[in-house]
Amino acid sequence: MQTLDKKYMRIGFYPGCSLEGSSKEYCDSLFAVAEKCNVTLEEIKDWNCCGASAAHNLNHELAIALPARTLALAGKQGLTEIVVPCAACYSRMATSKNEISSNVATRQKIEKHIDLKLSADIQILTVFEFLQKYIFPVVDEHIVNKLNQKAACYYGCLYSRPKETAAIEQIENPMEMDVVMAKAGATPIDWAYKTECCGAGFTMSRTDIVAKLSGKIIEDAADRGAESIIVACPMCHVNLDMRRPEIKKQLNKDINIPVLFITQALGLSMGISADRLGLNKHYVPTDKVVNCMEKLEA
Amino acid sequence: MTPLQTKVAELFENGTITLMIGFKSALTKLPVPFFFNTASQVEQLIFTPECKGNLSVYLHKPEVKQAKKVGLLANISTLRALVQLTSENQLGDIEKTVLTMNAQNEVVVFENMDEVEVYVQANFPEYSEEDKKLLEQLNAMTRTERWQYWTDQFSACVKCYACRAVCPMCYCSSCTVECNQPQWIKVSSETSGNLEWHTTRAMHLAGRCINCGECGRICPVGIPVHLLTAQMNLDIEKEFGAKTGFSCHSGYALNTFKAGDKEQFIK
Amino acid sequence: MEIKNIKSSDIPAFFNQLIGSGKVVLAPVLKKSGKVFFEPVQAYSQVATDYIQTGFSAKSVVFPKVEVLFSYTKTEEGIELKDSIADIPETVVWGLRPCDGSAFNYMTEFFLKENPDAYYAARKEKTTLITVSCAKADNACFCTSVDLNPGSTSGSDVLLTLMGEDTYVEVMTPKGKAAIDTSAALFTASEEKNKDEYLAKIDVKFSMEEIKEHIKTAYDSVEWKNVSMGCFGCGACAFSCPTCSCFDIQDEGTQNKGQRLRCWDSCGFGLFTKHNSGHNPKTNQTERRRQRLMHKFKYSVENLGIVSCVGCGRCIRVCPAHLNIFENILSVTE
Amino acid sequence: MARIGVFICHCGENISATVDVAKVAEKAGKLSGVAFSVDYKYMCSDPGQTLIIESIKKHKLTGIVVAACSPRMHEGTFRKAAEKAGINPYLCEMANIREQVSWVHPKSDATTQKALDIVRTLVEKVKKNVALFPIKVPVTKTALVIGGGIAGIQSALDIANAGHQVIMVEKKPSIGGHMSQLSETFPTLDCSQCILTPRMVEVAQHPNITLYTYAEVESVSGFVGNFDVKIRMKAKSVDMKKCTGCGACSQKCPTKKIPDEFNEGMGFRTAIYSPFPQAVPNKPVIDRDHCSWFTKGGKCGLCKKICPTGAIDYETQDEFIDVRVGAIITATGFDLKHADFFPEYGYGQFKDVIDGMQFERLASASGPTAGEIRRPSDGKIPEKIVFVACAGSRDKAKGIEYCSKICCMYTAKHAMLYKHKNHEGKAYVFYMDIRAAGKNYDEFVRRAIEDDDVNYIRGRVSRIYEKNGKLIVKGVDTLMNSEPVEIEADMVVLATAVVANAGAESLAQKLHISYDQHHFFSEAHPKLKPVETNTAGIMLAGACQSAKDIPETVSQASASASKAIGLFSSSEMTREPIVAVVNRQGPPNFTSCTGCLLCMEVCPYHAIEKEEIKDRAGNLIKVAARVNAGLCQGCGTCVAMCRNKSIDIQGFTNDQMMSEVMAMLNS
Amino acid sequence: MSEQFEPKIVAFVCNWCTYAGADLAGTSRTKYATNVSIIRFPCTGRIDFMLLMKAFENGADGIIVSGCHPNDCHYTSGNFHARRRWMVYKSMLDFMGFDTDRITFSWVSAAEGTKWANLVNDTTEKIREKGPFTEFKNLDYSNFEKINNDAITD
Repeated sequence: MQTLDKKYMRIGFYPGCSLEGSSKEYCDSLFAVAEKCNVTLEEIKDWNCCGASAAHNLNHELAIALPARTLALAGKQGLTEIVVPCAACYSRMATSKNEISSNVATRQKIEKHIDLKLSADIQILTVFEFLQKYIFPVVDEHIVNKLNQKAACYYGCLYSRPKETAAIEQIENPMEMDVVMAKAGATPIDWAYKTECCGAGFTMSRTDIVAKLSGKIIEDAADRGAESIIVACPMCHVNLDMRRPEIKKQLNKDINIPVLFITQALGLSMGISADRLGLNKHYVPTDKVVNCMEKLEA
Repeated sequence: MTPLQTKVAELFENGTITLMIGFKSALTKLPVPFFFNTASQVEQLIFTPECKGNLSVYLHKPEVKQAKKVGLLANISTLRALVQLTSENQLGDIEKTVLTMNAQNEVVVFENMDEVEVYVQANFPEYSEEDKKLLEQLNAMTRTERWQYWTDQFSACVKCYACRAVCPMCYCSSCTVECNQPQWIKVSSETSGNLEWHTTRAMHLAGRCINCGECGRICPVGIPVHLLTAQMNLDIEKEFGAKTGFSCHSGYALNTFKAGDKEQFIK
Repeated sequence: MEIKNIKSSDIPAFFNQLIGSGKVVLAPVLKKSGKVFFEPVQAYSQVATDYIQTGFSAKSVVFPKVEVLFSYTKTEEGIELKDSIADIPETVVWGLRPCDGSAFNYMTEFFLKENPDAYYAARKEKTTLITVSCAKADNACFCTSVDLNPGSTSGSDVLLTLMGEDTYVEVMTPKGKAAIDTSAALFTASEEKNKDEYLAKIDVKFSMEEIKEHIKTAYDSVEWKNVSMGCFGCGACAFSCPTCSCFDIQDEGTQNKGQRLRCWDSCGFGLFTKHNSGHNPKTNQTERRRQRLMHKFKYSVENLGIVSCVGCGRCIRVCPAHLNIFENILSVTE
Repeated sequence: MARIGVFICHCGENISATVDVAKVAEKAGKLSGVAFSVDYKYMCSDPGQTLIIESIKKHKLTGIVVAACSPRMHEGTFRKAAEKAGINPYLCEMANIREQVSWVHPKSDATTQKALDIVRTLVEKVKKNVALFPIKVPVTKTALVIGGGIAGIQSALDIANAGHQVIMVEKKPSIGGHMSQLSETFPTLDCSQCILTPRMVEVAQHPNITLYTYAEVESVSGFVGNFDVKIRMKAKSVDMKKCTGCGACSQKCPTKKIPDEFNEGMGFRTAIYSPFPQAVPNKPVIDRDHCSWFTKGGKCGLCKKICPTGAIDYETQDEFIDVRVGAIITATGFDLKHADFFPEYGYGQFKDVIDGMQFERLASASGPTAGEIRRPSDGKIPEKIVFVACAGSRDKAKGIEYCSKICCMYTAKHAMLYKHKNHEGKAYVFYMDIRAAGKNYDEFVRRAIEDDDVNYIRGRVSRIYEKNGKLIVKGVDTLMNSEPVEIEADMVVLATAVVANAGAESLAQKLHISYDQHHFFSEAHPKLKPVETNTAGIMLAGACQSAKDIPETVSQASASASKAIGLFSSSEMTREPIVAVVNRQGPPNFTSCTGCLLCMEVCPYHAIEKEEIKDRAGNLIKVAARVNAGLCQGCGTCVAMCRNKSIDIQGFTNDQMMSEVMAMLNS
Repeated sequence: MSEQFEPKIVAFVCNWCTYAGADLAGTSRTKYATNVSIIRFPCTGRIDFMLLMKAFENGADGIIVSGCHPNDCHYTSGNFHARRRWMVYKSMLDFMGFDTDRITFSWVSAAEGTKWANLVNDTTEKIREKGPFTEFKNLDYSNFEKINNDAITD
């Protein structure tokens, strides 16, 4: 088992806009979990927008340059690994890294733009990669609750596409989050909508499409008896959690399975308080999840 | 007697070796390579930081090949040389016992080349600060400056072939310079012929040179010839990921290829 | 011989005067490598003064590493030959050491005694040697063991010995006189002085007499192997040696144009004695090294009556294996 | 002293129009070593050649340069002429002053000068030329065929029928390969076994064919014409001579529940078994991994008791036989990509998601359902089947970029077979593109679509999952403005990718033939040598080289066979002497080669081997490289690799090339 | 006005692709500069880097090295080996400050007659602009003082 030596362990952290705003609870729960395991996250100083949703539709170079700058700063800060919890940010970061490390010309151009040297070898970790690499080795001693419930892990599109930057092994059938949930004592279910689109692109503009797409997801989860939907992406969370009224209209039935961030779920199993994990910040009440937990005897 | 001397004496007595290649001190205070034939001689055996010489060169001597049971006192570059030579099938017929002193100043006797390989990989040497600096300076020059620098250097060369003589990788029984049908390299030590010799030498050693730096150290006119292969090895490791004197089995970067080798200059 | 005196402070003036006289002047120059080598110079400021011995000897002035004997060009009409002796320049060598100076005695004997060599003759004729005696020595120096000393005048045209304010000038030859006369005003007459206190102290490693005696029987000494196994077989010793005079005649070029060259060679090279058949009478490095040492102390005495080692110590300094000629000579003659 | 003749051709006007041929001839005459120089209108014409022949004799020429067109055009012609004149053909060189001078430059002094430069260059080269003689390599007129599928069978029969010996090695207990498992074959829908089994029998009975089943190639050494092959005969535990193939043993064998490979795991077989009724040879072997005599240590032994001829022998061990063959044909076939490859399709998870080969067995009269298409889970006849073409093929994400080529066709066939057997049933096919570019192929697919109304949907399937007893196939229809589609199916057939045989890589290494990243064997040249490998004498047949259907496989098999037959057409093969040689010297060196053997790896043909030079007493003097002239193709890569010039290549020696460079630049 | 400098350029080409390509340029009567003369090798893998040195030593102002495109080698891998060799050789010469612009490396297939013609013209133009390769030619011993006296320089 890998032992953690703090001296050598410097893990960078890139919040991006969501984790400071709409999905603050994602951020809180992540830190709560890390703290519990004495893992410190070091925020990248002077980080900037990852350019998600807008930049890459408008200007390819800009879309590469924005994340590149953050990566460069991280390098300057002496970081070799950074956690990027937001799926959109992750996708942009990974794409950018992929382009600059595969094409010298681009790299030089970008370096000129951002006027910083790029160190190619910065590892970008998704939240579940982070959990597996740094939390798992020590988590067992901290797990106090069995989260016994059927959990449907929902990955969405940004972790699974495109192949070049996918954070998961079997892009059509991801299992990474399922592993984490099993650790937390839940029963990850096999279902059909793991990587379907939630409609994030239309969150604001076409809520009807969002309702249709997210609806299918929630419905299938329900059909398969899921008691919670686990996500690792602010956009997914917003759509699955906040858009319930529209979804209700769409399906004309009321499904109230709560949607948790993976860090929240893991946090619960580690006995971290629901408030600290920001479970009170959701639209769909999460008490069901909290209640069905079982205390493990030490 | 030092632990090293005791060990070697022991090897003589139990018949493990009949010849020991090591160093002894001389009036000039510089360690001299010496061939010990009996246990009685070993109190002259020394191993100091000044013992920079790469004794593996002597393994190519016919006298040594005949001696069969040979002991060899090796510094890290000598060990690297042994590894590289093994990968080039050059040590097959010699029954050798290799010794070194590790960082803790303990005597290490290697059972076989695999052990040597492991030791080398664990203690793989860096380029010296001085060489790094020199390489930096050279690479910082403009092309014409570099050309001026090297041609001046080469004009000084007298073709004494000391660089070849001390090189453990220059083991060819007859060297290219000795091929005279056709005459690949001019015999006269005139600048373009010298350039020809040094380019050829560097090309033949690129990806094989184990960076012991001896050739540069001993050049009587002070040409830093070792920089050529040092730079080549850097490039080759960067391009093809091949390290020299690192594995007894690993291939040589220039007799293999990848279909995807990337280059910028072939139109 | 004539004895003169010059103010040490006037030496630069004298030197620059020599350059003014339109001759090529070779003098010791300190190189980046930290070694000192002879090189044509334009002003005294370039000249190194604080050195024990130059990396290479001055022999290349009379015996260049590559001597173009003649060159040819083939034309429609026929073949044009060009002999190069005419192009040899008047040269002054400044600041060589007494040992090197005396080395020229041997070289001259070797090249001119029987069937004199025109190229050497011409070069020697046009060369003036202005020697500077040694105030310092290192542990490779052993001139005193070969019947020379840090103040020997033998072979030089002029010998300068620095004595603080003054510099003691021994003018040995007309060529020397001519050199002095380029700035006669700077030189004053002087009485004979004892140089000893200004010369380096070099202890005697062996008695030449004994060596000459014992070496007669040294050929079969078992020690040769011990002292030579370390030899890598390079030419560093021979090429840096002031008296090594082996050469190899090479034709370079195409059938249309080219030249015949005389190139330095060394008895230390395996190729030196290799026959076309592939057979090599000198089968190993021990035999080759024995040849070199025996030549210095025995064969050259037999052939030309001169010990051809002048104790300059270069071969010791440049040897990649740090082999030490006088140590070795001692052990093989014990 | 060389006496070179120079012959300048006008090529009518082609050369003389821009090159002053007379001047070139005159100048060339003055070159040192040139004894005779002349220009003539057509050197390649009969009088031209006669001129050359006569001059060679008259002037006792030691070599000639013909300055005319490209050597690629007439080198052969003039070398023959030289031979007629009694000098070695390789003492003739051509200076290309037409394609590379007169045709590309205007009439000018520069043009004439260039022509002269080239002539001079070749004169200097030819001075260094030496007489070369064709290389003869003895040929053993026996072929080894590895693999007893349709490819192997075809090659073996062709070669055997041409009157040469053939040794066939098949690793399974019976020959027949995948074709024997197929139900019907496209585009004719005729029964596979009906056309295959007669040929299997023919192989077994052919006087020129030695068949080794349940055997594998252990090692291969040697080279073209002379391969030494060690074959491992796996212990069958049944004496083939005594066994009559009555089958009593298999009926009685108590270990009955072993998944049947022949039926792709959809049926069962016994521990002592012969894979299928028409097997050749139709005699059983004992599967020692399952037989309780071996697994439970001497239990049972029933078969031995009941065997009427006492053919059962539990003691037999693997045996090895050594054979020498002149040519090797690899026909090791393919595999289908299997389970766990498509977690999202639930292969291996849902019983009723099967692959194409399993469907073949379901549709085959000799299959587990006797030809009725029933789904594995409950034996019900499916009302709706979804066929997924390109299940893995042409899918970077799955690591297989290539097209498996046969899926489009057999999927259409499957759909048809299903429809023919269940007229009410519904068949859907998800596809990327339809690749039916064979004779009567597209018509076949159209029939499936139009006559048997199979429902073709252009799009990928993203996921298959079970929902209330049905298999939900979720995909997209890219022709219906990319509408997502969901089909509730009873059974799904995945046309999984065709991949190289599991053992392909290790076999390739034994044979020293190269293979691509997917472990398919590489042909020597993609266009011009599609059936040879880069190891002379080893040919490829069938799907071991790339996915193929039966007709293509058979034609390649026959092509390989013809290559072998060609090789066997004489007892010696003759090769161009343009090969590399390692120099030889007198003692003490013997050769300047130092035996670093770094050249061995550069040789694309494995023509360089390690040679141990020994003295009379047999003591090793030195190790050196040696070129096998039988294998060397003369690229010379080793020559440029060799540091001390110990290897040189005849016809392009270092001495020749250097002289050319010198001469080219020194007018 | 002095007449323009006509560089001497040697082309080292493989027999199967570039040589055939050059033939094609001929058969299609594509005109190009006379400055380049071809030396035919069996394969780019055969081309010894030392021959390039020799060419420069004997007065070449420029060199073309050309063979089959990757994957098209008649001998399957000669050009791949050559490519590595040239990669190392070039960076070696660059490190020595050698004017590697005087060597043009190219892949010209048997079908690319026009490419060959252009290659020849472009290279000739480039070298003509650069002028004679004096940098290298000056190394040669023309005057004797030089070699005698610079016996030792730094």
